Amino acid sequence: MTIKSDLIEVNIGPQHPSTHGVFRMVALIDGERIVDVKMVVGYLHRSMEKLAEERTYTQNIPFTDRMDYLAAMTSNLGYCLSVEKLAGIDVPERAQVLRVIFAELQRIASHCMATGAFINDCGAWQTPVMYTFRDREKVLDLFEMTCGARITTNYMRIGGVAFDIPDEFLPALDKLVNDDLPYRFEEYDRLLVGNEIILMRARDVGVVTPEMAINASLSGPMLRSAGIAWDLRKADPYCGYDQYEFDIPVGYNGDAYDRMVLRIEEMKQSLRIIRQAMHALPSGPHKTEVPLAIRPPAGEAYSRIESPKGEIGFYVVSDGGAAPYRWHVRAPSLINLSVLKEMTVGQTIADAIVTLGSIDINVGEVDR
Amino acid sequence: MSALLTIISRNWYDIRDLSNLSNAILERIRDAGGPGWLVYVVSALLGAGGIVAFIGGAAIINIWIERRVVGRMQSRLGPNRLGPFGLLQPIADAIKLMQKEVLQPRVADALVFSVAPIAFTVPGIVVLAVLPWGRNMTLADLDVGVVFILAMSSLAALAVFTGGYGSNNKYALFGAMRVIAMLVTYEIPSVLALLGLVLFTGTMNLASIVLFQEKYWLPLVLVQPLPFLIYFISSSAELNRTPADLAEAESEIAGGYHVEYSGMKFGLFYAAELINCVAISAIMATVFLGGWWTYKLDEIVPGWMLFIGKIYAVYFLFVWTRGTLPRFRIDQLLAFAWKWMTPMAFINIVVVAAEVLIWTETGWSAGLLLPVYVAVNGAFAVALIVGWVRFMGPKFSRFPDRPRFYSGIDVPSLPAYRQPAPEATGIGTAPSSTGVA
Amino acid sequence: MPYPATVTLPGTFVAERIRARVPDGVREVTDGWVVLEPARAYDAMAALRDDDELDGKYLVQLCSVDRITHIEVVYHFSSLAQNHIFEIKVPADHEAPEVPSITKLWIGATLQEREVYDLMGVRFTGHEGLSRLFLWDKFPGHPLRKDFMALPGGQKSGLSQFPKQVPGQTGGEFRPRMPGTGA
Amino acid sequence: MIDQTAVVVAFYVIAASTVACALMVAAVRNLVHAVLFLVLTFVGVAGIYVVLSADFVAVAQVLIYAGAISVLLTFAIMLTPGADRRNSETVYQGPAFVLAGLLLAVIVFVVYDTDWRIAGRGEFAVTAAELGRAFFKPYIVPFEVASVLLVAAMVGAIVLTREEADDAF
Repeated sequence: MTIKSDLIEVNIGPQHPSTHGVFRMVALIDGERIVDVKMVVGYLHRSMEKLAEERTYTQNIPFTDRMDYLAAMTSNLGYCLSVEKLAGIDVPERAQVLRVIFAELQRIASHCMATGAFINDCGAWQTPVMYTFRDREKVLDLFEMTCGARITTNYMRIGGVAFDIPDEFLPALDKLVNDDLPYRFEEYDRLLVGNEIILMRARDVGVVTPEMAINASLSGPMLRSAGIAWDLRKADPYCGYDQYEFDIPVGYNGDAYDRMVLRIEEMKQSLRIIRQAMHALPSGPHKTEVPLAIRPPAGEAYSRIESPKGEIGFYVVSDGGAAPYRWHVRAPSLINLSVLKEMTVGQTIADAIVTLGSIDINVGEVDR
Repeated sequence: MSALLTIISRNWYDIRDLSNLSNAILERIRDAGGPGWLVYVVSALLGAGGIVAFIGGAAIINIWIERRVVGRMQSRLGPNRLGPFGLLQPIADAIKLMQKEVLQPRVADALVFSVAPIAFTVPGIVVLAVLPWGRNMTLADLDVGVVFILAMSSLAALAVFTGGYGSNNKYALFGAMRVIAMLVTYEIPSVLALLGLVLFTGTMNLASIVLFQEKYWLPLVLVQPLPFLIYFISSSAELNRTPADLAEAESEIAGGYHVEYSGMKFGLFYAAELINCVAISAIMATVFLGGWWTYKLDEIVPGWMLFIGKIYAVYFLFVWTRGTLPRFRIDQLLAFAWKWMTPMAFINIVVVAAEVLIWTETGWSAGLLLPVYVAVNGAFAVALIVGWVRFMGPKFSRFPDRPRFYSGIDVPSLPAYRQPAPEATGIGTAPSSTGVA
Repeated sequence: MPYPATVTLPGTFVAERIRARVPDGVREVTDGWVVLEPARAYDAMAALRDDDELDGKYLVQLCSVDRITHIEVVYHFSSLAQNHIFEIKVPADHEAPEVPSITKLWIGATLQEREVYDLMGVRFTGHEGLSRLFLWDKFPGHPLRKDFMALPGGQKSGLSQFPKQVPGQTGGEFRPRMPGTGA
Repeated sequence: MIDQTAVVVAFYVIAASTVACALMVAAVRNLVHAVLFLVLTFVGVAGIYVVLSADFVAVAQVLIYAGAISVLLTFAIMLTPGADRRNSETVYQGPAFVLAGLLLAVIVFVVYDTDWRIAGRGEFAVTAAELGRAFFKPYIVPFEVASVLLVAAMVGAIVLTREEADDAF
């Protein structure tokens, strides 16, 4: 005997505590079960790709800050790499290493945020968020020390980085990666990884199979949680990532829990990279001198890096002018949302929230 | 010390037992020739006034405690600006809430919407009336106090349902239905947990339960550890506190039953939640921790102060769990109650009944039996919990918890997820079947 | 220790493989990319996905460029197993661009095609539920086109008036529809 | 302790409000409102029990009827397809009136026909203990029969609602 019930359409978002910004899911539910999901985005659309067509290449760097505002450094880096690829600019050695350090610090900061917010979506009453924010703040302190900004860093430049690091940076970084963060990550392990309630809530929730992950162009932790050892830092090394020793953590069954554990492990791997990069930091210029209004030759370039959210790619088309003719961003947050329906249909509302939290979208990047 | 005690206890203002104070007032009335009903009314008003004053203070102080304690747990300070240690912050919040416009959705069920917060506040207050605050300090000394508090706590959930339904909001309705489901589920283990206690003490009168603990020098939590745990968990579900705050589930249904409330109506919900929490803490302090009795300490320190101290000790447990644990899913929570707590409570009742039978039939002395019972019940509770988790617990798909590590990329060659239709051609004739493999 | 980096497949090789399966699928070959025949684009892309050498199972990205004379939709495909990447372009008419949808082949194309439709106006035939992704349904024009500002009322480049303020264009899902304005 | 007049006043006040609530249960169109008035009625009945100094019965009334039965009614309403906020006209109105009238007639008849006598003893000191003794000494057989009946009902409900091999949760 089954009980017939009316289907209810529920708007989850755009004003909802756990949609991580102005993201809207229209869920058709049967009791607590989700029958259909439609996603509505665009509340934060700023038409960056159009705006960039009337600005010089350097002026476009702040736009990349505002895309994934939780991982501004990696967005900066991806954009600068694409312009450098287009214009054939060499980057000094020191700048390469600095880029690696800041990209990995940014990965730690972003994964801290993702992990904390994910546990918050699981229903913890702000405690994990506060813990992870505490560590994220320490990373942001380093950003502030270097470039004066914490969130929208605008640090990478075409041909290098904007500023060289200050003298007190390296001791602070050393303290952070050798004293503070390893202990914190152990704490996350103890608090979160073996937590029975999180196991109950996140195991087998939002499962992505490897075939589906590849077919849906997923990237980053979403792809790796499905059991695919793919990391652009290994596959297509940029900024000299091939010189560092680190491992790709890979999940087993592509569920929300795997993604959470994966992020914690990736933070540890980032620490490894930073430690190596700190010791390999050469002296020299931090920037190649390029004209402010750089005019790359006509052509096109697609360059991609591994941002915390996944593969962020920049497709830049130049007509020889000072402004890009066309500038397209492959936003990992948007593309990772492709499987939202496949992941959530058949689950309860609570699971859908957990799933959405585990995707780790950033609406600034989804909408651009 | 004894001289001090005599000084204190000789006078009507003996703070150890506030009933002396009311007795003195009542005697004054009687001496002045006041009618009998006036004495009755005045004594009722005195007690009620005391309880309401306590609740008013508690509602304010509890917010502060909760925010400070959780703040410390979250490695931050909590409110610390307004007043000493931020003590005035809740008052400022209350003033803000009162000033806010009370919005009511146009499609809401006006009467139900307005009555719900008030109805939600009542049970928590009423429960405090039947509790023994000191040796003679019980406002309404009900013979069926235990059943009364259970009845009242079930009414609170109904008020929550009323609010959720009256809001005419989908989220609120979700919250309401979750409350109802949880009420049906968690009423049973909490009743059964207290039933074991009633069996053991042989009375449903809360004051008598405290006196029982005083007589045998034994806080009942020692002899009944499993009901303590069961009652704690099920009442945290009834109170809508994490890990069982499914009815308001901020991250899922955005506040649940009180999503449409604003201003002081919301404030009432908020305050009533805290009051209910204090009430449940007080019940647990009374029946499990000995209420106002604390060995010989209650002869020096006023019993009601000890009682309040115990209330806040239990309240700290609630705050602790709230600051620590994530939330269950609704089906997991209900399954937990039905598959874990209810059977355990039943088993516990059988055990307690056997113990009571041994006690009454053999007539052995309590000094001999009770330590044995303490040991047996403690071991039994541990064995039951461990065994139940081992054999009946949820079976996770136990993949290795740690991710695998690859030093390079390694992607297996996988079949395509979506199979194209074989006769596919170009524009206009793209296949219509999805063909998902 | 260096690892083999991603190989960018030359256009000639890609074209050769595609031609082996779909003989009339390729229109033009350059060093960096292959331009497909729009009418055979779906088959060609199905072929490059299932081809053992190309193995383009991973759709890296999908975007569009307004080339004034035509609009081209740019695809980057990648094989994660063989670690290479290659680029495919499908030209479309500038006034009424129409390109076969590949959502039947890649789930990941669903949102990207909607984005391209939204911002560039390329209609993807065969896409179920092709609707605007970011902008509201009644938004006039497609902003990433180079002639976007020349669209309504003869406006030229440089936005002097927000499109919603134009009478008769009170679109938008959150606004009450005005009677008599055609909205 | 309580004055006799106060008891009488309380009885009539509670009785009047109970009857009013019971009337509202029948009168309101909204089913959920009806359930809420029913809860008030139950509480009122409990108040009458209190006036009769049957405190255990009163508290049990609140616990079981106001707490549990009303929740079940709420569930029933929520799970009934077509139970709108506005209860619509149904064809069963006429028969229901007739049935209710018959029931009323029976009750009135019983009330008038019963020989109401004042019990020749005072109130119980502890009603709960007295009730327990009554259940387990003289009325043990009806009590056990009732419990067996409830178990049978419960098993029946489980059998009726069990879904075959559904691993829903």
